[in-house]
Amino acid sequence: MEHILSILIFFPAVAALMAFIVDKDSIRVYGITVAAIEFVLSAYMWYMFDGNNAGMQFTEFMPIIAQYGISYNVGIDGISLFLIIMTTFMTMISLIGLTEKRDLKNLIITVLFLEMTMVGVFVALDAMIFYVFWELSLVPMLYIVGAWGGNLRIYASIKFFLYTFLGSLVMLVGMLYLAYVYSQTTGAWSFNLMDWNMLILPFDMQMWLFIAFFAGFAIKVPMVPFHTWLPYAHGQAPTIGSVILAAVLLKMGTYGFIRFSLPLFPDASVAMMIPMGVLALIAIIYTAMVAYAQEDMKQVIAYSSVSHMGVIILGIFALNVEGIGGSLFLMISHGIVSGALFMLVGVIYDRRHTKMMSEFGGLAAVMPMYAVVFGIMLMASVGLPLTIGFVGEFLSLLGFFAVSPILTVAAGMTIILGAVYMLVLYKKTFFGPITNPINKKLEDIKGREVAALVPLVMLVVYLGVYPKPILDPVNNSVKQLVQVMHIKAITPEAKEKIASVNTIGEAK
Amino acid sequence: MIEPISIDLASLNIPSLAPMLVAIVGALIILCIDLFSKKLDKSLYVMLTILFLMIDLGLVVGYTGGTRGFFDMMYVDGISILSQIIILVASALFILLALSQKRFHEYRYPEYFALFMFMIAGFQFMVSSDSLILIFVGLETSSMALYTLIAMHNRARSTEAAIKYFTMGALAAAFFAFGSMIFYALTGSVELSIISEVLVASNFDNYPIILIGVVFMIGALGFKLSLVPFHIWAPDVYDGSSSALAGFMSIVPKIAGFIVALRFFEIFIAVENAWVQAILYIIVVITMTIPNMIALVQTDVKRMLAYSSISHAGFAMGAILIGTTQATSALFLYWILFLFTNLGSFAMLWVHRSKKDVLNDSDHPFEKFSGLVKSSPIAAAIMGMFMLSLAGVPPFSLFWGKMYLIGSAVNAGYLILALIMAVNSAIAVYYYLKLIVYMFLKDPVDDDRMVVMGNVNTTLKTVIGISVMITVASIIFIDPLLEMINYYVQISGY
Amino acid sequence: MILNDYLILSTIIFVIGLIGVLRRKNLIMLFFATEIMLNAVNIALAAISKFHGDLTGQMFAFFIIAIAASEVAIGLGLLILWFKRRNSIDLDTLQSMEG
Amino acid sequence: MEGFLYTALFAPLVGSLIAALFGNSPKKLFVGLITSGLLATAMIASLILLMHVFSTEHTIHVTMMDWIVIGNVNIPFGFVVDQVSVVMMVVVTIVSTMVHIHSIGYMDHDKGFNRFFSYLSAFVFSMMILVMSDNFAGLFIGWEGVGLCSWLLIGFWYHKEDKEVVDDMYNSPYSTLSPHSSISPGYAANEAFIMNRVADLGMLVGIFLIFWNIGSLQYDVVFAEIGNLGHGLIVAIAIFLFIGAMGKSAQFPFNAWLANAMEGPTPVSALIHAATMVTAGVYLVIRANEIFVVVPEVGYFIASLGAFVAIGAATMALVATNMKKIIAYSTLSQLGYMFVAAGLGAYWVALFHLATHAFFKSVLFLGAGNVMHAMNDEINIKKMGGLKKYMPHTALIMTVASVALAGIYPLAGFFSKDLILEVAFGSHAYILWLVLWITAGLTAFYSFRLVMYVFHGKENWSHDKEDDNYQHPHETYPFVIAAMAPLAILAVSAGWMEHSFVEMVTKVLPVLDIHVSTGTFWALVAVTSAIALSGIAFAVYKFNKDGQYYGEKMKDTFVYRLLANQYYIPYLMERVIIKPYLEMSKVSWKEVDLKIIDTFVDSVAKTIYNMGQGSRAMQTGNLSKALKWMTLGVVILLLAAAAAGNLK
Repeated sequence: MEHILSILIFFPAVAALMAFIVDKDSIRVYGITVAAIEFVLSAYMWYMFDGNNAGMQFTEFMPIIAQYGISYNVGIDGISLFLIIMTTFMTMISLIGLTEKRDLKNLIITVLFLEMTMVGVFVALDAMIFYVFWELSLVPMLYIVGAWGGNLRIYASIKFFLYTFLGSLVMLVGMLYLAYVYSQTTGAWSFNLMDWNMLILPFDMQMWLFIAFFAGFAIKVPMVPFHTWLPYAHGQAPTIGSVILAAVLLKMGTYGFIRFSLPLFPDASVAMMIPMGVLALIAIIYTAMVAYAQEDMKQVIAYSSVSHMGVIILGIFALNVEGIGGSLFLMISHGIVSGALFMLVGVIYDRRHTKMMSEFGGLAAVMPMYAVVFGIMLMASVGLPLTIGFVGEFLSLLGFFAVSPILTVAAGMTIILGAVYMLVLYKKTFFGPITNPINKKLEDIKGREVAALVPLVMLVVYLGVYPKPILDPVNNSVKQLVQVMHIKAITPEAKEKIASVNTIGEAK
Repeated sequence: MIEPISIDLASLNIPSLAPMLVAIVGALIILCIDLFSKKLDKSLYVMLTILFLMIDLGLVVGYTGGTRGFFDMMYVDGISILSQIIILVASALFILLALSQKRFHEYRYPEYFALFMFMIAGFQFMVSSDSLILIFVGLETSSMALYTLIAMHNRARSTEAAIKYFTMGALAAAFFAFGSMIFYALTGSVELSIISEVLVASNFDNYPIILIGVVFMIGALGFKLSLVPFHIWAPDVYDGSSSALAGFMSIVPKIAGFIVALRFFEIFIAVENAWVQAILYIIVVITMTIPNMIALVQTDVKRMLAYSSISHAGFAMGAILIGTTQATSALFLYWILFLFTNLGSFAMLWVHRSKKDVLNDSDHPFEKFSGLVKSSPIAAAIMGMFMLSLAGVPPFSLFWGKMYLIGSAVNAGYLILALIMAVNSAIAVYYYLKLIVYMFLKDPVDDDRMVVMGNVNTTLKTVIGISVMITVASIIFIDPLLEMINYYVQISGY
Repeated sequence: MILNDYLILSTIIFVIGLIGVLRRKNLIMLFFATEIMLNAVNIALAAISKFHGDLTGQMFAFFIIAIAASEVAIGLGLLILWFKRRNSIDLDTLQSMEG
Repeated sequence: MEGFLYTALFAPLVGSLIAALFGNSPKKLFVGLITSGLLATAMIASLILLMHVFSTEHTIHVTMMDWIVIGNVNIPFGFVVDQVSVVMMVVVTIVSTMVHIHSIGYMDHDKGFNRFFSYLSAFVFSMMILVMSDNFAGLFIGWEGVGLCSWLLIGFWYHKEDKEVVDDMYNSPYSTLSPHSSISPGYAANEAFIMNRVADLGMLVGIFLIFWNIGSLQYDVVFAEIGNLGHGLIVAIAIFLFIGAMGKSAQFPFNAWLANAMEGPTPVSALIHAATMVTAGVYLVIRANEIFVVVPEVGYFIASLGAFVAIGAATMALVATNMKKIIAYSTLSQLGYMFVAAGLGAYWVALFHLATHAFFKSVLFLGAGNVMHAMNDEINIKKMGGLKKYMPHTALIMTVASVALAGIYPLAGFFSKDLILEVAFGSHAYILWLVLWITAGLTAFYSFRLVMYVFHGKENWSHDKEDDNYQHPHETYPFVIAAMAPLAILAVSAGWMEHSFVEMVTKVLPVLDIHVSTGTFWALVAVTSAIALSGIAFAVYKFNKDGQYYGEKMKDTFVYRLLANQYYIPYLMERVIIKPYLEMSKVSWKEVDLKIIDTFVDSVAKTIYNMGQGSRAMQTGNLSKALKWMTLGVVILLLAAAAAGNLK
């Protein structure tokens, strides 16, 4: 049991290596089985997870480069737990729904490697290990987008790789500097996050380091104006690529903010609340508008995820339990919903080989099941209560309301603008008469597609009605996080601010 | 009437000299064997060479004598031993590439291997002395052997490469001589340690003259280390010589050069001479950046790798600029990891070498590799790994070198330098990815001039296998490696 | 003559050699120019060693002479190799690689 | 009693889910029957609860389970049945049961039969949550839920294509004279949803304010604490909550969606857009009366807006020939009445009018449904006429309902509506009273204009099959009439229960403290009834005299066009909001995102690449150039050295 996390990380990788031997006609089953086992493992981990313990669990420690304080150090708490489960789950689902034909074997092997890196990112407690997985995750994605993508695939994949790589290198320098500071203060080298949390840094240093980490995370999230790689990546990627990219890879950035920026640089975070809020606000409104202008269904959803990630950022920088917890929940829900939406677009793309809305219209008549599922996901995406989308959005906005009512009201536009672009997409695609004769004999979703989509629908509703299983552990860990920030904050203003946004009756 | 001077043999400290002697004797033996029988296969010579190198290595590792020897000509300290180890291991691995599938002109001559070992001896002298004379001699010995080796590849462009290298080398030699002359004039000695003492004692009077001396030394060393603007030779020479030799050149001569540079610049870095630091800073930055940019636009993989090696040399030179102990260790760590990665990638090129003269007579145009994953996935995957490693993508070996080097920069307060290094690695990713894109994302071009895997055999596979192991599993032995490096660096007080 | 004169002389010769290196298009002349530079250094070394009154300088000079000699040997070898291929020793013929 | 509560709440959900199972299969009658049956059970449960609350006077409060619990947030699924909510429950269930039954007849030829009932029951479920929830978050769930269902139901006939907007007043979807209620069902549905979302944001903000200042969203806690807050804060809360109410109740400026929502099937209009959902806003104000009581200025604003909407809507109804839009506008106008009452603090009056209005308005719509059904979906009242003898029951019911609407003694409308006028007068809001008084007259007039056009006069349609406006009107199924009957009866009799009603609801709602002397009271009754009657009389007289109301030259007047074009509000919205937003979006994509941000990112890469091309020139491959480079390097360094040397 104490090695469950290592198993979770390396099982997919080993399986991927062994997959080279598996015959390419049986590879799909192999892939699905492996992903399923991985998911079961993660579910088992959840079962063993002690929800009342806010600290790190299942930790493992093994020095790697002792002289430089780098060690293999993993563990999870309420913050990372569900991101891991979501990762394994979405990987499994996307493999089930996989309709790609061309060199399937390579694709599945790549996806399994990708799964390793994704899990690794969420369990790593050592900055260097985190960085290793963080960077490594780019490679499989590059291959997926570049090899199975559309016409611009190479441009898209390279852009994605270079952009994120540049950002994270700046972050690397930040990490190294932080380690240096640690060695200066304690005399020992360490990249261990737990050790770093002991550090109390002067304010300007916090600011600089915050910016360094920001470079890495903001590009990954992506936050406007660093988002332009995303539409290309999504637009060109094959369905499975988009699903995983939207569901998991984007979350790494926001997770990074929660895991690193907040506890390590509390004062800087407090100082950046409003600036980050403004950036998030721009992301929310601006990209919602851009999404409305799109003609390609997939692009709409791509931009919509940028918009939703804005809400997540907003929630994180509310710096209160409601906001951070809400944004964590929103990460899960957005992962599921956007993943499902990309899958749905993939369904129609497989049938018609186009994603242009102008090509469609009146699909509800020919593909009723499809229309229903799409409708449910749409409602979840616009955050209708009792769907998974509402809880996170509500809490994030609620949280940030304590920081700045004005910004929150502006950011609340998301529930309007989101409805606008999604409903218009739905109307253009599903309503009206069937203009294009080719669409008259489209067949409804079936078999594999149903198998992939139904669990998602059930989750969307279940977690919308009963989010408690996720919110409880999150609540504990986030509470602790906020306490840590409050304790570590050096300036009284920051302390006061953190306290005030977490108490009733002080919202101004 | 001169009274006889008696020299105690012990004072010579012969063991300090023994390794080079082994190399030289080995070379002579090979030549003698050739006298007896003409029709011996290259494999014999290769193995002999490796054997002698092993003995050599053994003597180096096992060396326990004092640092000085042979009228203080020899100066065998930690870094010299360390660098000799690197030189010998690298040479042993690279010479294995001679056992390729195709037969190449140069390997028919035993002289090739003899020269090879003379060259090694030369490098060993370079790194294990602080007397400018011996350094000069070693440098020239090795260089001239190298010129010949390049030329022996017997194609028009290899001769051209040799001539270019030779001519510029001659100029560099002149610079070196002039530089050392100036220091001799100023201090009356050619031993760096004494020079340093005298300069410090005299508190650097005749400052301008000193700087002029430094300038000429920079010119000479810059040529060896291919620092901009003394790097012009590098791409052409790499291009002209066989991939095997090109890879060798990207590693071994440079490490020798680095040791000399380390010993020399230490004089000024130690006293934090602002001018030298500034100049080095500038040189390091442009050496990292400009070749990086030129590499972006290359159409031939080998030439691209040539530029990338220049840029990597710039990185390593950064360590000398920083000058802390950690930086020095970082330099060695970086270079060892770089050694294996570059060995691997050049070996991969060597594997794809064909006698056919392909597109616009460059041996390895990118098109040659397009869709390689379809025809030979393993080869593509391996090459991809080497590229990622060069790009500094974790967990592949070179990342750790980069990380440690940048770390040392950060720790020494060179934050800007660290950022520039980071940005440069980001730029570099593009051209490494370019090859990956060709191999994985593009479809094969059917063109019979594009022969892949034409030159592969077990030996090459073994060599590549070794470097793959080290590139992938590096994370495991970074720690012991660092330990060893730190040990040697600390005992030699850098 | 005092030391400085020798140094100046050597510098002048060195510069002459350098200019030769830069200007000459004929490879042989180029090699000669490098020889000149090295010998310029030799002069200086000899003078300095006299000035300092130790033999190191002269020793160095001898080494340089030896090295110069071997350089010529190698250089001419390569030159011949090239001449066989191109029937020319003009260094503008060596331009097959660039960029 | 909790059992009844859960029955009332979940029976509709069960029905909806059962119906959903057959969503895509062809019409199954039992689906309609089951859902109606379950609705009936819900209705009975509600009635029992009503009896219980009425007799025992103690309310039922249950907490089913936690919903969102994190940090300071603790939101359960809690439900309360008190005097107010039980009234709503009863009204909702009664109307919806009847509508369900009616729909079995109305939708019998529709291939979406099963789907329809699934949606309809889902709506009822959401509405029940809305009224029964014991906290604002739960209210918000229902609030959005009804929004979703109304989206589904308005867009029920999604397959219709978009009509293009033309200037011709008689065909433009933006005018009330055209046969088209809106551009298309899909469009209307989205419009309704999005407009409501705008208002919901306001409500959400209100909820946030409440939470961060009180720390809970439970009604009881909030209403207990509300007094301790600063006045400004309470004003803010009240305003934001009311913005939400404006959206749902289609108050100006959110009024446009209601008229367009008439694209939906007529039973839907009856249930959602007349009886229940649109009154949710009023319910919110009544529910949160503790908040609004504290800030009378907001209340007065609400009242004024209500009066404004009341007359505005009534005027639009005057000229409309689109039958459903006439009724829709009368609904809007009546909602205005309710807000006047609520705004002036007469919450129980508002609730009372809400109830009575639910009855007569829904039955009116259902009647309209029958007519359209009989005239195969003809919607222009001028193309009807003389239907009295073909569908007598419908005619009777609709006439009764219209009388009730007009507020003639002793029908339901009289009691509630007069009360509102009395309130307005009593609280010295004479202008409001005047406005409402006039509106009463207009109401009477347009209702009977409709009745006359539809049921009396000559037949503006032909019996022969060749003719393009051939019609074969016929009375609908008896069970449909049977379903309408109870509503009609309530429309007549609901007013008689005033006293028991008052007695019950004033347990939770403030009692009326307006004092008008008996004389004034009777005077008011007189004038109100007078204007109502005269309105009716005029309608009847004018029609019998010259078969129509507005002469040709009158139709050219600006006022007529203004009213027919709904005060040009749709045009305004299109020009000021929809089009500009689309333009801005296009700009921010094509110009900002692609041309500025992305181009910048790429140009960075390109610059570096070009620098590579540039510095490549260094590598000429010419030996003597190379040598020059080396020398140059040395020379530059020498110069630098010289410079530094001199410095020292």
